[in-house]
Amino acid sequence: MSITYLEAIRLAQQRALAEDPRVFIYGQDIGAFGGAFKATKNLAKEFPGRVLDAPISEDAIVGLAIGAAVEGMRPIVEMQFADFSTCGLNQIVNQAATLYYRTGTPCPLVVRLPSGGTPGGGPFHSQSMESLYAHYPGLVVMTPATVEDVYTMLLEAVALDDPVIFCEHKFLYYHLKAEKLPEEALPFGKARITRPGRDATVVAYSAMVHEALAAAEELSQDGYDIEVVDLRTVKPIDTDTILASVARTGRLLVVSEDWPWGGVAAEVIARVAAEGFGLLDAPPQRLNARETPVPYHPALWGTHRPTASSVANSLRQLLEL
Amino acid sequence: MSITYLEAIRLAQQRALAEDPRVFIYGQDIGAFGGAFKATKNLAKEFPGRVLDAPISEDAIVGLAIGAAVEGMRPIVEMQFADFSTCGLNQIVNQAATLYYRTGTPCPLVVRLPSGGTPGGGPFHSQSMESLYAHYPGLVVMTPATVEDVYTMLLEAVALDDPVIFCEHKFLYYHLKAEKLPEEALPFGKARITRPGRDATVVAYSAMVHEALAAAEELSQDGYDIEVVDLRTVKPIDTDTILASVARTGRLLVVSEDWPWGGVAAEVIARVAAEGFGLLDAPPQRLNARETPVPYHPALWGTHRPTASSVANSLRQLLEL
Amino acid sequence: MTKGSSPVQTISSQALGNGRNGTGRVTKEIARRAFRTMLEARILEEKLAALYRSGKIVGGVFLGRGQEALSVALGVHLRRGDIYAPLIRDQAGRLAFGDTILDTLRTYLGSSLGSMRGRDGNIHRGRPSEGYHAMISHLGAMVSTVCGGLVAKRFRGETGAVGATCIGDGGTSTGSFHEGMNMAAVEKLPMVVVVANNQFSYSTPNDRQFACGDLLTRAAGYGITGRRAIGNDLIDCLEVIGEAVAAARAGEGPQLVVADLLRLVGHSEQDDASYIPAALKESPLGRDCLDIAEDQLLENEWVTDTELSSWRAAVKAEVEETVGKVLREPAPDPAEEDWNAFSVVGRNLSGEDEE
Amino acid sequence: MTKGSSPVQTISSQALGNGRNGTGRVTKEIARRAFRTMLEARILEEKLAALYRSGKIVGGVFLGRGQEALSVALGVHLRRGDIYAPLIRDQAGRLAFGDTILDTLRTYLGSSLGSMRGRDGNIHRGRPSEGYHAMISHLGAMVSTVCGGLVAKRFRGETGAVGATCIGDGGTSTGSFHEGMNMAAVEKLPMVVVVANNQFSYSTPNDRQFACGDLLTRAAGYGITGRRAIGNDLIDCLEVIGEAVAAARAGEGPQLVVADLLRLVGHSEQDDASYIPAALKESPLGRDCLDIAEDQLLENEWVTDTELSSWRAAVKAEVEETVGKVLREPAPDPAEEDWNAFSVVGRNLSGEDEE
Ligand SMILES: Cc1ncc(C[n+]2csc(CCOP(=O)(O)OP(=O)(O)O)c2C)c(N)n1
Ligand SMILES: Cc1ncc(C[n+]2csc(CCOP(=O)(O)OP(=O)(O)O)c2C)c(N)n1
Ligand SMILES: [Mg+2]
Ligand SMILES: [Mg+2]
Repeated sequence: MSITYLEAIRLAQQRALAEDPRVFIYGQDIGAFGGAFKATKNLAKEFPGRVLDAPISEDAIVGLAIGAAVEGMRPIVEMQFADFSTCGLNQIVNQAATLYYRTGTPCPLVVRLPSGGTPGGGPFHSQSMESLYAHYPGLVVMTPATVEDVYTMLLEAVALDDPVIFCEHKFLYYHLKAEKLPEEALPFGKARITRPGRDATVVAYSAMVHEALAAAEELSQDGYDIEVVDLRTVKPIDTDTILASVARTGRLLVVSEDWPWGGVAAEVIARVAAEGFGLLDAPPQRLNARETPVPYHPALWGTHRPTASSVANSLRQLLEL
Repeated sequence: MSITYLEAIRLAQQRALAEDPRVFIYGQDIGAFGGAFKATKNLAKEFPGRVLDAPISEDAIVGLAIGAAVEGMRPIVEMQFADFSTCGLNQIVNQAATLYYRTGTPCPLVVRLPSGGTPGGGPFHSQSMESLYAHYPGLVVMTPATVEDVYTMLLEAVALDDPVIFCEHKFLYYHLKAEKLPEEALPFGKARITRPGRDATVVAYSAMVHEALAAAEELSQDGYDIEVVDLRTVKPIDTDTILASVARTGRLLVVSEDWPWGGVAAEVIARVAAEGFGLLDAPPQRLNARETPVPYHPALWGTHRPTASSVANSLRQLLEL
Repeated sequence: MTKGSSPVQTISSQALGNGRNGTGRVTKEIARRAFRTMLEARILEEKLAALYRSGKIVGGVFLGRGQEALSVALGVHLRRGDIYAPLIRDQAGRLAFGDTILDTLRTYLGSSLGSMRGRDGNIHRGRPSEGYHAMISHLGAMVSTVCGGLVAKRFRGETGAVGATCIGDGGTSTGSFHEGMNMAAVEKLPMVVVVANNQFSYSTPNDRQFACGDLLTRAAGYGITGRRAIGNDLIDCLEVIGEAVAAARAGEGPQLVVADLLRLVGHSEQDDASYIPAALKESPLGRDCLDIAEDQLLENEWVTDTELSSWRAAVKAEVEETVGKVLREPAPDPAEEDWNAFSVVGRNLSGEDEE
Repeated sequence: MTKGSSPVQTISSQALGNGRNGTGRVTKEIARRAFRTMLEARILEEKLAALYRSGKIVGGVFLGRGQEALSVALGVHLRRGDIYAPLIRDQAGRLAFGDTILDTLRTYLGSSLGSMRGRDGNIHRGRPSEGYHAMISHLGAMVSTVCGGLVAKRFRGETGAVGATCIGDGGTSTGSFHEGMNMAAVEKLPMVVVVANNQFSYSTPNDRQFACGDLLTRAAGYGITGRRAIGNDLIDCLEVIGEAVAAARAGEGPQLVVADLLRLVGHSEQDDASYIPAALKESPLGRDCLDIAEDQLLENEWVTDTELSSWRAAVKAEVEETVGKVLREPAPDPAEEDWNAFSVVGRNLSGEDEE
């Protein structure tokens, strides 16, 4: 039996519902239908009344979750696509994110965002929104890259007392598989050295971890030994682990599927430049999506986002600097 | 006669209305009332039917401006406060910003955001939203710091074929004055060396330019010669001017009233680290607002945002690195 | 009274057809408590305006003068265990729900001992964990938040609680308001939403805000019960809102109350409201609800002139005394401030630098 | 037909009281054009589904099967100079407005020669500068955009133009829809909004979407005229929408048309729509509008069987031929792609690196 990334999301929600009566799930088409991606398949049947279909009202969906969280519930909101969360953004950034600082009342909710590009997704079903939310104080932003992480981190998100933006990558839903789910997990906010190396560090997260790993593999054939760091959580960022890696390799490439301006890659580089300047043997570089909306045509899309081969190219350039 | 920053905004709009029949202004309370800050005072009378009161519907306000822009008009939208633009964000980032790339039809609109903190403004009337919008391809983001710039840049914004987010700083509205308005302006997207120096570069924009200048003045008493670069437009960023400055000084501090994570400061540092690594004699640093909502109490607010004295402190630390 | 020019004026809500049903009958005790709270709100707000003029309050001061009857009528019908998300002009409703003169002043004056500890101010106060939501400025946003509180209570099997919020004529144009109203109706929540139709949204008259003429026609579009109250008439507000709250509590689903009135001050204390036509101010809408209420109480012999004088004196004394106390309280200390927006638990886990 | 359970069923719009006024009378020529366009849409969409199944189209395919009568009825009543923002299930309306089989296929198949040049796909196409708006996915967003186009025309003194858009039952729950409708009413714009109430929003039945039972009750709440059409009845749709468009054109302000119907396919071609109860499919709502329309045209002797056969054959041939052509057209070349979201003017000014 093998478990997909998507099934791990479903199982984490099943477990959260089973173990904590305060948990409920709210979103469009998630009840009897099981969700646009089936991330809640059978859960409405298994937990009657706790997996609720919502109207097409992202603002009110988040507002409802906030009000319930204030009353002690632990809502999980499923956005049908990350892209539609802009319609609920005001409630997320101005109400959920500010509530604890303003009033001292915690706001434990999870907003699940089916994120990132897939072939043919186009401008409005492909977006990566982690940077937008991470910009705001008070929001935790998780970006799991593996089946194991998506499971344990979703449970961790539900357990946290702060609002969590949970960016699950649609491209990983079906492709990525694991044999079993872990009971143990890395501590909250900790990055993982997915592949150790000594010639350069690639910092990545979510789907880009796999492109980075493939690029590292490719470069190993040229004799280079690339370290790959998976951020796992982009807010907070585990700067210590990144700095320790750069201390070993002296070179840094940050890869993100999001746009460059003010994205995760910019933030990581700003931190390393400020706090680890002396560790760097070459200018830190970033590789992002192109500066346009995410194009529909798979050929354009494949060039718009970073891929194993563009990561490998960037790495080759970095190694020559 | 002296002209305030706010009056310059009004005069720029008056001129735009007078010179271009395609211009109209849309926003809450901007007609007979002249706007919450009086930035459109008398304009409704002077240009009947072209300065329209809008309902409290930020999403539809931007939507209407987009539809009009597509038909060849040049709408200026006034948000009552920048903070409320989150309610119109979806239209801005998903419709206005993508229109040209998707369809080849330009979308020339200006969204004026009364931005930034003032004493007692609190979490929802003080926000700086430039980074949020700059993240999206297709949006120009202007952040004028002077009376002259706010005038010429608003006219430039109206003339541009792309959607422009125009961040005007409320703290500068009344304090800042000029004797007369310029006919000439720096080219679009060009940063300005507001104060030349050789010991360190402070990159700032909007209200922070003035804090940086005061800090530079303070440090000049210790014999330091600080260069202050005013970005003027944060999207696009004039990386060339920044790099040229860092080439002279070897040290970089970026100051922004916005939160640090993924903000303008992070973006500038990421660029300089990648493209001007060799020019740096010390790690590039940033100084931002604290990582909480903007507090209401003036004493808290004064510590939340960077000030001349905290900029001076950061500079002293940078000069010792 | 309403200003729109649409030909469609049908009032299509059931409740109006049925008329009053008696559940909102006003007792002497309720009327006295409501009126006394209106007095508190009025006197307190006059002091807030003075403190603002003398520079003691920074930021903005937004008063509910002229809207106390409507506001208090909602507040007095709520009880512990209910959820209340007041808006800008709800000083009276807040006090009736359990907020205090002390905490109001602490919040406006930024005392570190107030519920908002100087982090937020003026009307943005509350104690969410006690059912008293702290509004964000973005209008319309609190409707769905109240829905969420009620859904939580339903999950826990708590029955008999009501959720309530208020909105202005202008706030009804927000997408948030629409989504929240629709959601409340779909979930059949025990919720009362009061529209204080004071004819203006800041300077914007209703004919630039909506075209339906009568906002009550929206009730049918959400499939909820609509009721009309006379916004500056305390007894009418108490009756109509009393019925609405009783209906919600009895499981009849969400209730919309629309009341016409005027605010008798500017939008904020910086605004002289010169855009409100004199004719409107002199119309029945412009009558001060406090005067009307006083007459009503005296007529019913629910209060005597002597009592009124002593109430006034007592409230004034309390307000003055509290101001004196709060002005001596410590302001928040930036050096001691916890510059972190994460909850304590989240933060401990995060390992993020705290500076 | 409507599924809500609210007791409030009042239809409070004026227009319904007045009944039909004759401005929407259906002529043979219009009916023939509408029907022929429905045929094109149906046959084209069947081909799209086949191309999707065979992997030639990536992403999603969203069909309007069962909704062609309603969709086309709006499209055929518009003319050059009007503004049209179609939604997901408006293939028929699009073709009637002037979109082509060729550009539809180019967009779905990602040809670099299509109007969207592979940058956007499927239903997200349009030519905004020609009044044919290109929808974004976020439901409700196009209502205010159409308002803006009409405001622009008013500024230019262009009269007689109409703006039109469509929305599903689900889309009415968005804040965007509400804000746009209210704005259209405040500005008294010549606008027609058609609600295709196909009883489901993806899998979500109307009773989880709204509680008013009848969406037409919302017209009064906006102060606009509401009309009802039988969504799978071509003649009725043509009449009602014809009247609505004529009224808007005549300066009577915005018009809301609500039509009940069913979509006879899944939400997308990945969905088998098993959540739609058999009873509903077998009810009058489930009748195929193409069958009904064919009967109507034959009964009126507006078309003969022979003509119908030759139309079918001609459309099939055109679709097949166009598919063949488009499949040979070049895909967009990433190396040639202009990776810049700024307009040419903006970019030249910016001096930003173009990589
Ligand atoms: C979404 C949003 N946009 C704009 C504002 C700015 N604003 C604050 S109060 C106000 C007017 C509110 O009018 P109304 O709802 O009628 O309430 P009233 O002030 O009359 O009590 C406006 C426009 C806001 N708070 N929220
Ligand atoms: C704001 C927003 N949220 C969610 C979605 C995802 N979505 C796409 S179509 C759809 C269902 C639409 O239902 P309806 O409006 O009834 O139109 P129909 O598909 O029935 O024609 C949903 C939820 C979206 N497009 N926009
Ligand atoms: Mg009002
Ligand atoms: Mg539908």
